[in-house]
Amino acid sequence: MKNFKIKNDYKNFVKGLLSLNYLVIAPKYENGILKFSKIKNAAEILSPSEYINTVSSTKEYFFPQTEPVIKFTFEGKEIFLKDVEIGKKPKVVLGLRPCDAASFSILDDIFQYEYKDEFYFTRREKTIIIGAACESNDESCFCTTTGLAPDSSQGADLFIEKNNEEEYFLRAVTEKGERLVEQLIAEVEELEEEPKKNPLYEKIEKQIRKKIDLIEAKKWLDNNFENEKWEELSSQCLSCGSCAYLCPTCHCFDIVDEVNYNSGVRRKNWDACQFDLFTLHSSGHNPRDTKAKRYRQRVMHKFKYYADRFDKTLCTGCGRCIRACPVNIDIYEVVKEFAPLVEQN
Amino acid sequence: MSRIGVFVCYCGENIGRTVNCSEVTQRAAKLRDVVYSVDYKYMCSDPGQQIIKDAIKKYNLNGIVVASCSPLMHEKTFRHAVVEAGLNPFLCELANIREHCSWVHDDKRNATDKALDLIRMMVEKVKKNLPLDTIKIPVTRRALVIGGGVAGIQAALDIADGGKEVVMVEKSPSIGGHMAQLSETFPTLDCSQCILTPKMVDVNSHKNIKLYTYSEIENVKGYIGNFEITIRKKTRYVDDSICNGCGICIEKCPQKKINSEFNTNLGTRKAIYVPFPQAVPNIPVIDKENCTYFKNGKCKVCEKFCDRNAIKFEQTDEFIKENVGAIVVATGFDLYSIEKERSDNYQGYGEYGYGKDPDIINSLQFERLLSASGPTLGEVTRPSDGKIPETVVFIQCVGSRDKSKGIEFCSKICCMYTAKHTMLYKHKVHNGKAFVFYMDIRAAGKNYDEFVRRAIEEDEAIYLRGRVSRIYREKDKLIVKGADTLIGKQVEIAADLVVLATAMLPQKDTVPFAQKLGIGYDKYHFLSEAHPKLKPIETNTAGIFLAGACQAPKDIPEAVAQASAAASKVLGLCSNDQLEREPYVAYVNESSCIGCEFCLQSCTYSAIENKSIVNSKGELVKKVAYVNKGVCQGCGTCVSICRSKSIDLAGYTDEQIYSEINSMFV
Amino acid sequence: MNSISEIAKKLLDENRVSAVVGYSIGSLPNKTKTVIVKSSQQAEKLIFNNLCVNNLAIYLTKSFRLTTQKPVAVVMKGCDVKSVTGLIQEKQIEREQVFIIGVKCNGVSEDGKNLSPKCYSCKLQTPKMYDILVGEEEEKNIEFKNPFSDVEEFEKKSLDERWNFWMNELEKCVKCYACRQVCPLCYCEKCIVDKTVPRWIEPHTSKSSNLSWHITRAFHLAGRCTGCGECERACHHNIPLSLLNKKMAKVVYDNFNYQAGLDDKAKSPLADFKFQDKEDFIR
Amino acid sequence: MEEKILTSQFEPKIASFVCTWCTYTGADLAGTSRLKYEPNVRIIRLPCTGRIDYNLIIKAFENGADGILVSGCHPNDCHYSSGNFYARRRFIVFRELLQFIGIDVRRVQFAWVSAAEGAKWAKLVNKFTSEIKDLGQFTNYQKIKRDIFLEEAVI
Repeated sequence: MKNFKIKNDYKNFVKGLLSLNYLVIAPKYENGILKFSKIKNAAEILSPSEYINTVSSTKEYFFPQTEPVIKFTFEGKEIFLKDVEIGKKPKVVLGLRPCDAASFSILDDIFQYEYKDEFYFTRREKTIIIGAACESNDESCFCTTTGLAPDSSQGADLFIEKNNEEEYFLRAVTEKGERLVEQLIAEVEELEEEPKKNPLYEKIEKQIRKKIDLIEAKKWLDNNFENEKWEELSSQCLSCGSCAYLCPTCHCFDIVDEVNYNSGVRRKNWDACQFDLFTLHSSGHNPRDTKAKRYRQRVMHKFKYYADRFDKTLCTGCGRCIRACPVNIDIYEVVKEFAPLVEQN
Repeated sequence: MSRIGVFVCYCGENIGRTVNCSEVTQRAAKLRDVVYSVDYKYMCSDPGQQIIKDAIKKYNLNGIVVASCSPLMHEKTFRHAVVEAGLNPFLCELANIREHCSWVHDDKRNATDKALDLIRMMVEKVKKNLPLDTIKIPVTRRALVIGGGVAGIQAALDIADGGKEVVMVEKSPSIGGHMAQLSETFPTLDCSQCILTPKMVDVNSHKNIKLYTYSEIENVKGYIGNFEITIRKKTRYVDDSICNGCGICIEKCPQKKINSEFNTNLGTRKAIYVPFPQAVPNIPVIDKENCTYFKNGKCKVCEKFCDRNAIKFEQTDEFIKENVGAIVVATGFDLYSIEKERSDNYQGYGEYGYGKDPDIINSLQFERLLSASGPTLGEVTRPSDGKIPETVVFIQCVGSRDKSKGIEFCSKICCMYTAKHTMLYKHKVHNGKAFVFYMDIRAAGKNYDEFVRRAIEEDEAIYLRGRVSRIYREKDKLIVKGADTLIGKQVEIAADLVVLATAMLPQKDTVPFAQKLGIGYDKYHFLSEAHPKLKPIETNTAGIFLAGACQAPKDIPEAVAQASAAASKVLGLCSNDQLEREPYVAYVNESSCIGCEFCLQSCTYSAIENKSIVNSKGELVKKVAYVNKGVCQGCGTCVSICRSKSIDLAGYTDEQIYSEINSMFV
Repeated sequence: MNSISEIAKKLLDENRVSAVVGYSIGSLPNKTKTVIVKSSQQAEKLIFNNLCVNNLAIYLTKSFRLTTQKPVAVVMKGCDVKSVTGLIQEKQIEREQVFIIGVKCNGVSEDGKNLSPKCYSCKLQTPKMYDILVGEEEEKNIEFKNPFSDVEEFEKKSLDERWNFWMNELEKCVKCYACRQVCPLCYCEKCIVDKTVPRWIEPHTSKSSNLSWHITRAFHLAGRCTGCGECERACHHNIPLSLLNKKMAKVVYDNFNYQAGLDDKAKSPLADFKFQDKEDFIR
Repeated sequence: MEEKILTSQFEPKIASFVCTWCTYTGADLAGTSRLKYEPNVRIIRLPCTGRIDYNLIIKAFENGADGILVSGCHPNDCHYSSGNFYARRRFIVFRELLQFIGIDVRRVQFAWVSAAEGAKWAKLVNKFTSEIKDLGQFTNYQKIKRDIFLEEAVI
């Protein structure tokens, strides 16, 4: 795959993107919080050095908090179904950190497991993911544990990095990405040689929390469905669900019909396994009736069940759940309770 | 699956004139879940109801919407019809397209569209209606009668004769009310006391009547069939269980010059007194304010002379609880006074000197002057100097029908008693001249107009159609200036006595009293009937009935008739030991109730209690609210207070209201 | 003087409480972790410092509820005790079920740098109700602020400005209901938003259904919220929820002269009335 | 004439929540008295103003109401003694909340209309209707309601 040098600056590159009539989504401060938002002009863009990561992940652009599945209208005594449309404009999601970019390769698996979710994949296909290597980290980051690094381009179509001369360049990861760059010839220039690695990335990698051995973690989980540790680990949990709502890989939803007199819609709304109503049966029985069972589900799903089925961890180490937890439940610390660190040279 | 039938009523022309009923019917047929829709001229008529009954069977309907008049009018009618067709009555709702639509709108297009909206809302509501069972409540088969005037007496006697116990509460020391004060009654001129006293005695001696005089209602709790009444028996300072009414105490009492209320302040009484000689019960009362002992700490003459030791200066108010199933309110009336300083919203009569002249009296005072047992022993003399008045001017409608004074209604009985007054006056003062200023003569009633004609034609009362603009004193005479509108001239009469037929008002403290009972009152504070035509006896609170002038001005026969009607209502209620009630009560969702007790705190009727939920081991799981269905009145305040919506109101559930809101604007 | 961990150890050793809810060192530099200690060996974890911003009253209903036979000990700042008062008032717990380890507090911080907003108008450095008291009060250098100053400031805005402000803020809400979950007074087992018959508040996110939720939340807390600020702290989208809560507190104070969390015998203002309540807005 | 055309362009949708004992009966009386009033109001009958929770009002706005009229018994006249007092408190607080959020509280009118006040009801409906006509459609609220039949999908 090719690499491209950004000719002028990063903002001009974004300007180029906007001129191609893409819907550009990138980290932006809105109402005081940093989140992925629509970029209207290039001046709004933050360069990869200007942020660690956003509060919420990019999943809402592929799997929105609320998504109509089917619409229906009542006309007299008849009911008419109407299909739901998805935004027509092609999108570029720009500036994702490796932990977010990697989430797509994870989510893609689940959204086509047994049944292909057309809403998710239509959006996926229409969207080009441009990742950006991390130029800083914080205490919550633990992407190395999940096999990522500040400069991993997994899941991205294009990836922005700095070479050792502190110049940004684009790494084409997929053909889709390469095709996009080719349309931006005024802004980029193909590099003949593989650029030299910037030492910054290795330095950050070392600052990040030490890598946990997830293979050992899974072994422990395989054998400890029943363990009193679950009670202890979850005792302070308030079932607020912030962890799931902010997680780039959590993908549970609830299906609800909203019906007015003349019309209605069936919606998918985000849901979270930490809520006690999540598994409540209409009979009144709740198989996960305690916080311990629910928290176990969260950890098991992330580090065991998903791995059993897809050979992947349902976690990218982005650290959002750690930052957001109001009672400081730290999933890294939790996993460390039952798995050793990987020896590093 | 809902199968709703819509039945659109023309109400003759009442609805059909403004609402295009056939269009509404056709459009209603197209509404979701409506399987049958039809219109008819009078849906409430027998054939109309038959249409509903037939349709229920033929189309297997499970929800009925009758688009007709107000549910307050005919909901019962249609629900009854629905029952006859085998459907639960609470699966029938009324869309009010008459009172709330056809009668209040002119534009046919708007009214028709609105009617359809109202029907749609009801269709959506009725889909969420649940079949409800009526609630059965035990009935305490005895009654309370409040007020011992002629209406109260009649009601009490009728109920007691019907075999049910009656508790009668009268606030003054004797029963008898205003009728006991009257001289003779129209149109027969028979003696008021002669016809009333036997009834009073009957009340006192009836085995089914428990009489509390000089007592007031302190508190009313409970609901139809199950009222708990607290009666405050005020202190007489005379033990009514010992006193035999010999009257020696009264005779010996040194305090003589106290205005007699019974004699409308025209006579005097002692500090220990019975209001009038025929009082029932014949037990004296000590007037604490005027009693020498209470004022100065010395005297006790009455105690000394009472050989039965019935005088009890240490007595205090007694509180007695009585349980009854029904209440008759017969608190009667009061007269409007023309004075300036007043506690109500009405204006006084400055033009008549605000009633400060002793020779300007009201008609009740004149009754006392005429009464053989009155302060003058039936001699008509004027209060100022005891002279026999040779010219008396009677003025009707003082206060009544006078918007500027704040009273718009007609007091109804004044035309008749004024005519009576002129006659009785003429019979006593043969050379006397009676002038009557009137606005209209309202003498509708059996033998009434004949009576007035007799006053004019035989007893030579001079009737002047017009208002009196001013009364002022010139030496010995009262100059009455007024208009005779029939001859179109101002008239001036030098009178010896002026008698004002002042308006009838409810008793002074009717408002707090009505609030105690939880019944309605109108802007003049007359108590409100549940329906002006069809429920003239009932109040809005089930189990409480009205009799007499507390509801509106009435003459004796009317008051008596209404009292008997109230008695028959009470007897009907007390004829069964349980009563069926509409099941509009709150109920708790125990699975989501968290026991915060907000509903419990806010329930007016204390209908909500705590209930403990225990698991199979008997351990407390949580506490939840529990509604006592017999006590709950179905206001729904608890429903709004409940944050988790764990309490709902049958008949007005969240779902029903939600559905109405959802279909309101389409 | 006893430290919290010593007290906890004693309480657990003497079998007086079934657990001690408190704070321990967090996994991140500016956070403390809440812990529920059930054995005296673990009691040494317990600490108190200026990062202990959480209101632990939440655990009294979320983790224990009436089923506990033995009391639970909780480490509480003056402000947190108000929530306990509210819970007693609303019959969720009984006073005897809680052993309050009161701490004298000199202000806490959410990020290790800035004082938490709630501390500026706090007059309860020493809790009003406790079973044992620890810590020392420092002379406070905090400038006391009118608790309603931001409400009053906000009320100066025009109607449209206010509307636009809230629409922008509420648009961010993703309806995770973390605000509800962390609220010590949102103890309902099934919240109105989880009720489906009927569904007064639609579960999707849109300005209108978000507004409906936030009106509900604010209204349900009117006269009950003690201003602990946990909702706003839990909101990862920084929606100024405290502003709404404070407005409600102000309305209740101005109209009914009532402050939440001070009297466990008082009737909650919205489950109460006075004949002379104002009605100048009623025709 | 011109004014009439202008006002006829906008017919406000007004939801009304009333108690059955006073205002509903009062509205019946307006009918029996053949008093004429504007046809914009849709009444929902409830037993008592105490039953009127704030969420009925929110729901009515969500359903497109331009104005909301809540009415019940005068103080001390409540058939249930005190339901209207609880309601009055609730509305004191709720109104302030609406105002704080930026909703024009002139769109939510509270009134006491007794069973005897048919004329007051008719007058109230007319006055409120004309006030809402002046305020115009409640577009602020109607715009925020997510209508997936009208909105264009972005994402």
